Amino acid sequence: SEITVFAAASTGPALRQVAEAWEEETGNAATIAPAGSSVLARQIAQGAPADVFVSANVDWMDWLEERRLIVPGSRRVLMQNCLVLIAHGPAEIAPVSLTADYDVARHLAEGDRLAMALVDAVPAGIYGKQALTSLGQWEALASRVAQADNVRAALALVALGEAPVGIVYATDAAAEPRVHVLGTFPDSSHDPILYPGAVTAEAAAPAAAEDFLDYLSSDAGHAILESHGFGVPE
Amino acid sequence: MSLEVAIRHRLGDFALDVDFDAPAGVTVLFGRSGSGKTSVVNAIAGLLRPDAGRICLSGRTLFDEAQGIDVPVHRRRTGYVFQEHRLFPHLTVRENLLYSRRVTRQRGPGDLVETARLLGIEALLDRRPGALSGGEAQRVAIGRALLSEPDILLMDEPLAALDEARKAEILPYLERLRDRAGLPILYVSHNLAEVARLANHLVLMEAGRVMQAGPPGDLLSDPALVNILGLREAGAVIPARVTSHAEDGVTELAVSGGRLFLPRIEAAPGTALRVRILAQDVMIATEPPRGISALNVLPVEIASLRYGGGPGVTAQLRSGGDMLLARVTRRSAEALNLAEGTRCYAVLKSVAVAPTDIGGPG
Amino acid sequence: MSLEVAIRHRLGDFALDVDFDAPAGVTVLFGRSGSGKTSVVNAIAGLLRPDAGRICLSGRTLFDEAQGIDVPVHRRRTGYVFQEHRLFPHLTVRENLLYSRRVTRQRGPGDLVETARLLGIEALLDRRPGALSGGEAQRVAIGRALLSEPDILLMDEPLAALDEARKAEILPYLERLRDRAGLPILYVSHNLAEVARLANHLVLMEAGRVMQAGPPGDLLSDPALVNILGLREAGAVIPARVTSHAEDGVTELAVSGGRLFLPRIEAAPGTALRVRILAQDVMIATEPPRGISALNVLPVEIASLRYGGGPGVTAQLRSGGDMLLARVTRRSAEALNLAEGTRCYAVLKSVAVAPTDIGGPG
Amino acid sequence: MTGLGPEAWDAVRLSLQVSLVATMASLPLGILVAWALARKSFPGRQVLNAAVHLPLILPPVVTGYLLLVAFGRQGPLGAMLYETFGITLAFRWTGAALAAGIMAFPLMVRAIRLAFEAVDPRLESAAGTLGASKLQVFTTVTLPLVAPGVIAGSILAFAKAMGEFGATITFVSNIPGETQTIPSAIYAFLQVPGGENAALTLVAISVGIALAALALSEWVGARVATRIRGA
Amino acid sequence: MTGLGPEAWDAVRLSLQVSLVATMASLPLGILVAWALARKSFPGRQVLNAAVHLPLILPPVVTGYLLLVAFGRQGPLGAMLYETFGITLAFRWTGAALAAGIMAFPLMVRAIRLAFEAVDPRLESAAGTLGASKLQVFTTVTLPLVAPGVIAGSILAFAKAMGEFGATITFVSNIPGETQTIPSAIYAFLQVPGGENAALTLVAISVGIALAALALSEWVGARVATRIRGA
Ligand SMILES: Nc1ncnc2c1ncn2[C@@H]1O[C@H](COP(=O)(O)OP(=O)(O)OP(=O)(O)O)[C@@H](O)[C@H]1O
Ligand SMILES: Nc1ncnc2c1ncn2[C@@H]1O[C@H](COP(=O)(O)OP(=O)(O)OP(=O)(O)O)[C@@H](O)[C@H]1O
Ligand code: MOO
Ligand SMILES: [Mg+2]
Ligand SMILES: [Mg+2]
Repeated sequence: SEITVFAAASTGPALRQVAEAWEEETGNAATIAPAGSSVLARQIAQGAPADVFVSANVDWMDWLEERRLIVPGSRRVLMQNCLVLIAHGPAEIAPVSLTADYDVARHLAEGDRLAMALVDAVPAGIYGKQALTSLGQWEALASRVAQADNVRAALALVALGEAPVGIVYATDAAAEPRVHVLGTFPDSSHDPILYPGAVTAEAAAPAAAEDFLDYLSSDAGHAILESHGFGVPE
Repeated sequence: MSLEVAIRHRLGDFALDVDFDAPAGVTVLFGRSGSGKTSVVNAIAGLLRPDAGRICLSGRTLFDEAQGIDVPVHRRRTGYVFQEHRLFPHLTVRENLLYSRRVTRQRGPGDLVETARLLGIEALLDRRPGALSGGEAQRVAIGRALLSEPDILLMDEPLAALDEARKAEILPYLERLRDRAGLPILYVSHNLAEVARLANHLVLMEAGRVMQAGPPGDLLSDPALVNILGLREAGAVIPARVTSHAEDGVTELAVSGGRLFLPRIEAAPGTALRVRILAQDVMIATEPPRGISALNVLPVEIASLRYGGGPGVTAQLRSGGDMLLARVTRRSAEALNLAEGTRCYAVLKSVAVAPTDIGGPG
Repeated sequence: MSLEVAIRHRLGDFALDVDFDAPAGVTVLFGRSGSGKTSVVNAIAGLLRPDAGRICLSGRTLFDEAQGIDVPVHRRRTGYVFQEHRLFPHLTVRENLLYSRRVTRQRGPGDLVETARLLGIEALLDRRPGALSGGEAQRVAIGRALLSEPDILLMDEPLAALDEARKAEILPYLERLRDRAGLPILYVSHNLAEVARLANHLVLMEAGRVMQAGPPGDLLSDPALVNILGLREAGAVIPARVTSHAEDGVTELAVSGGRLFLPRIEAAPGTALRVRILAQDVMIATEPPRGISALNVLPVEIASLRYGGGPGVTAQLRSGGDMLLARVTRRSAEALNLAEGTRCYAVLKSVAVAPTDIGGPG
Repeated sequence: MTGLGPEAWDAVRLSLQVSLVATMASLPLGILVAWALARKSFPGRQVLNAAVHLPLILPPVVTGYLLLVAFGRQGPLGAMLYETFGITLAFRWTGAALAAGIMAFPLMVRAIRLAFEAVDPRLESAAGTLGASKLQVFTTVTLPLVAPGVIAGSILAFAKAMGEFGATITFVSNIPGETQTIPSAIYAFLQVPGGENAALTLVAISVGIALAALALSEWVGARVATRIRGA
Repeated sequence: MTGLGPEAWDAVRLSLQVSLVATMASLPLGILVAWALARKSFPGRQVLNAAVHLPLILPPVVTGYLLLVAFGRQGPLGAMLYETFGITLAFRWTGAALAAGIMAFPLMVRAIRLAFEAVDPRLESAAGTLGASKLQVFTTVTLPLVAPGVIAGSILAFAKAMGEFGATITFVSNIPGETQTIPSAIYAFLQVPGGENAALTLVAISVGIALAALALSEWVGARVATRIRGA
């Protein structure tokens, strides 16, 4: 049978590779439809033909769950991510763990900007704001942040050198040769970065959908996700 | 077939208030620039909605403000030749000519090829209006209106842009149209030669009003109107009948006051005609002239003498049942002792009654 | 001041190939619809770039294909009255009239108020062109060109849309322009009365070529051109001089063949004039006529008799040093025994030499 | 061949289909609305004018969101269409065409409207006197004379439809083979590391198609214009 | 008052400023390009035409990305502008205006171009014979006659600038008070559950502004048109 997976855009390629492996193994077919989590969640609420939803944050999955739009019990955490501080150019020193002592602002000359995703709207931005706040540096930096509409756009700002530093997911930083990681924000500095998945309430092929999620949680699935830089639940 | 127009309309400062009937045949609207001629024609065609009044064509009410009748433009069947040609730029000359047929899906008696030949536009049929000269465009516009098989032809100075030779070709065709099936024509013109030739009825307009209306014979020979019409153009239009054609090419006509000899006219003996005799082409002689090239001498009696401010005198001459007009100098009038009632002779050169001044009976 | 034009150009099937010089004064381009008149004028104004040739105005080369000279339109200083008025729709009549002044920032001698009064458009100054009648728009276009203080006036049938009364007002003004400061005028016309009155030089065009060019007196009295010009319009233009004004309003003129008596002409004794005498207004008498209202009788000798196909004969009459033309019927010619060399009398009604046919010396 | 997978080629095919259908299907309405705005005065004229311009004023995501709310299967219009005609727009290529058509509509209407305003009404009166009804005047005189504007409007609309992204992805999502147009595919590629090259290839294809359409329209437009000028 | 914070009001003010500047600043160039495309044939005409249409064809993010590459501080044009004139566009409201102007440019040019094509060249010749140089013909005859098209083009551009989002946020990001326009703010509200109401309030404000501009342009346009028709 065929399923459609509504996937947060940043998870798209990883999920597609998983889907190919899953198709090979089961003979089912999975179509990955990538878009912003908010867009996908609203579309599911409007009866979109999705069997599976993979969200980039917990809020939109909660929002669907409240509305009974996902199959109870099918929800699970599929993967995890880390938040990193990146800088333009090739690596000079090894990445460190960021603490309150690490002065992010020292990378910013007069007029320079810190690239982040939208700090009140997009998950990567929200996590980044939490992290900077817990490190006690948000106050100082708030007015110097350039907020991109998604985390990839923030990455692009740093890759192009328009912003000397930025805050993105580890997965993004790993694949972009024009940036290097200065340091990783401690998990404790922000809410856990979790990607929940669930079968939608109106799934046309709920069994296959469940099976796809299971495959994602299997070792084979984990291997693929890890190859894309995601962390996987214990 | 007749047209009744009685309308009022305001355009800015200009007030149009006209009331005239046009009998069958050609009615000429004559008046100075800005006197409202185009506005009247537009009202008849339905392009201008008068503030008040009525327009009837052959018993059909086209417009009646009081009754709320306003026949839409395309049902009025008026063939309108505009002052500016208004050809369709995206269509070829041929397509312009056949436009009416295309939209009404009617094929009337008019023939494209014949009309084009008459108007001298056969060679232009595949061009577009942008590639025509001024006169060519106007001829195409005339053809387009003719081929629309209208109930009335509205022509707003259609020949102004044409040369005499071309006019001389088109006028007889319009006359044939007028005579055949009695197609009424409302014709705006500045040119009294055209008026005299074509008009069965003349409407003189001034400043939005009808000054005078009636048969052109009466109006053109009205000494009171000489100043309005222009000195050069005053003259009489009198009925005549073809009696015979001589071998030397002279045609003999009978008029109420005698005989006229004209260069050959292509009309069978017995045909009724109208001839126009300009006041300035008539001389008065107190004895029958001899040894002179003028073929036409009519015995007349002086009906009235009207002295203007200048050196000229307008004499109204009774010739049989008709009136002729003559312009002579005061000096001549005195030298010849002219007075009302004087019996004398009207001398006119045969060729002064020119071909373009001969019209059918209407 | 003179204009030299020698150009060749192709427009589709139409080939223009003209070569003429226009001396100072008014040159009339005369020819049938489609003969290329507008194209020539466009070339002079710089709106049509000829394929080859030269155009010089008063020694200034406006165009020379060989030398690669092509003076831009706005530097040619040609005042162009177009066949269609081409008024600027977004400007008022006043702004249209003053347009040239606005762009050239020059204030010439022409006066807005005077020009507007002359053209009868004072009341329209604040309107826009969309609210004008056809003739009104054309008058504004004339005023606009006049007020541009050009080196030459190019007028493409400027008076076609105007009534006789209005024409009669505007023509003298054009004459004054022509005479004052010698503004050359190139004038396209279908109307031979205008031609005879205004032209110092006449260029006859046919099918893109110059058929004949020369002084209008010569061309109009050339019996060979009678057919081209139209029978009604043929006639002579002869020089005359005012000798005296009589109390009864008659002005006496001297011509080479004798004296002419005309309704009062406003010109001082001694003034040189030209008078036009249409062939059809001349009668031939073998003995001096008596008791007749015609004041003008000139002794003449028949220089040539030209028989056409029809019943008419064109006689060229030697009157002093000038030639007159007369149209008579074949029948009359035979009755009077006319032949080359016959001495006889030309009879013309004084009023037949009409005011609009009298021009300055040019 | 270009390193693009079959999904990307699907996106190219789909974008063409969506843009063509959006342009063609909205053209009659576009002409009608442009004509009404240019020539008629009627109650609600300003409201119509505002409505036509709305997709331009609103951020595309908002338009997409409003479309989703109205035409989704739960939405009032969507439910009605489905129950009455069995038509589903949401998450279908037809929905993508609707979104593209709506986003392109103001451009189309403006271009055509300007052309209507430039037609000399005296030519239309002349046609009336020759017996043409209002409708015939419209089809035989007005419409041919506005042809350059119609061409310009259509090509603008087509180009806009080819580039439309925000409203489309918000309304019909980004389902490969069904609603994933070129811009959506580009978006998907740009969301992932290393996707830039594939994205650029798609950009090039999209630009190529639109420019070919543009060149064609210029050519046709020039021919029509010469016809109208009448050489 | 409406539950909108000061940041949202900043966005309203900024959007107005950005859209107005974008429209006004691009108008002279828009008129020039429209004129050249309508009237001139020169080498590169088709290239210019294609370039003008590009922002319409490309997904906005791509346009934004290209702007970033070209006009960013590291970009060749951006560096040149900074070194020569001290102008920085990246992360500035001026950059937002540039993005909005470029996105709106094809709409502006098309509308004005159509108007140029409708001007009767015979009127321009007439002006030439009256002594007007090419430039004077342009300013005194052509330009007044294309005024309705210029108005239409400007209002389209303004409306588009008010709604532009993708290229703007990609090029200059979202910096409250500096580059956060109404569409950026709306987008941010829509990303979080429950943000719809605030988003809709902003939508309403944006629509209100654009419709006021639209009504104004209709009014001015109608006056200009009557003047030209000449009553
Ligand atoms: N673009 C064109 N293609 C082909 N022929 C053309 C084109 N433009 C004009 N002509 C032809 O050139 C000839 C000359 O035109 P022009 O306008 O100079 O004539 P005209 O003497 O002014 O005539 P009219 O008295 O009717 O205004 C006409 O026969 C016309 O048909
Ligand atoms: N929109 C308008 N506003 C004010 N006056 C107008 C308007 N349109 C026409 N007129 C005036 O109405 C009068 C009549 O115009 P109309 O066109 O009927 O004249 P006409 O007799 O055809 O003149 P012509 O012989 O010059 O063509 C003119 O004096 C004109 O100035
Ligand atoms: O994948 Mo997202 O929707 O950029 O957080
Ligand atoms: Mg008129
Ligand atoms: Mg001409």
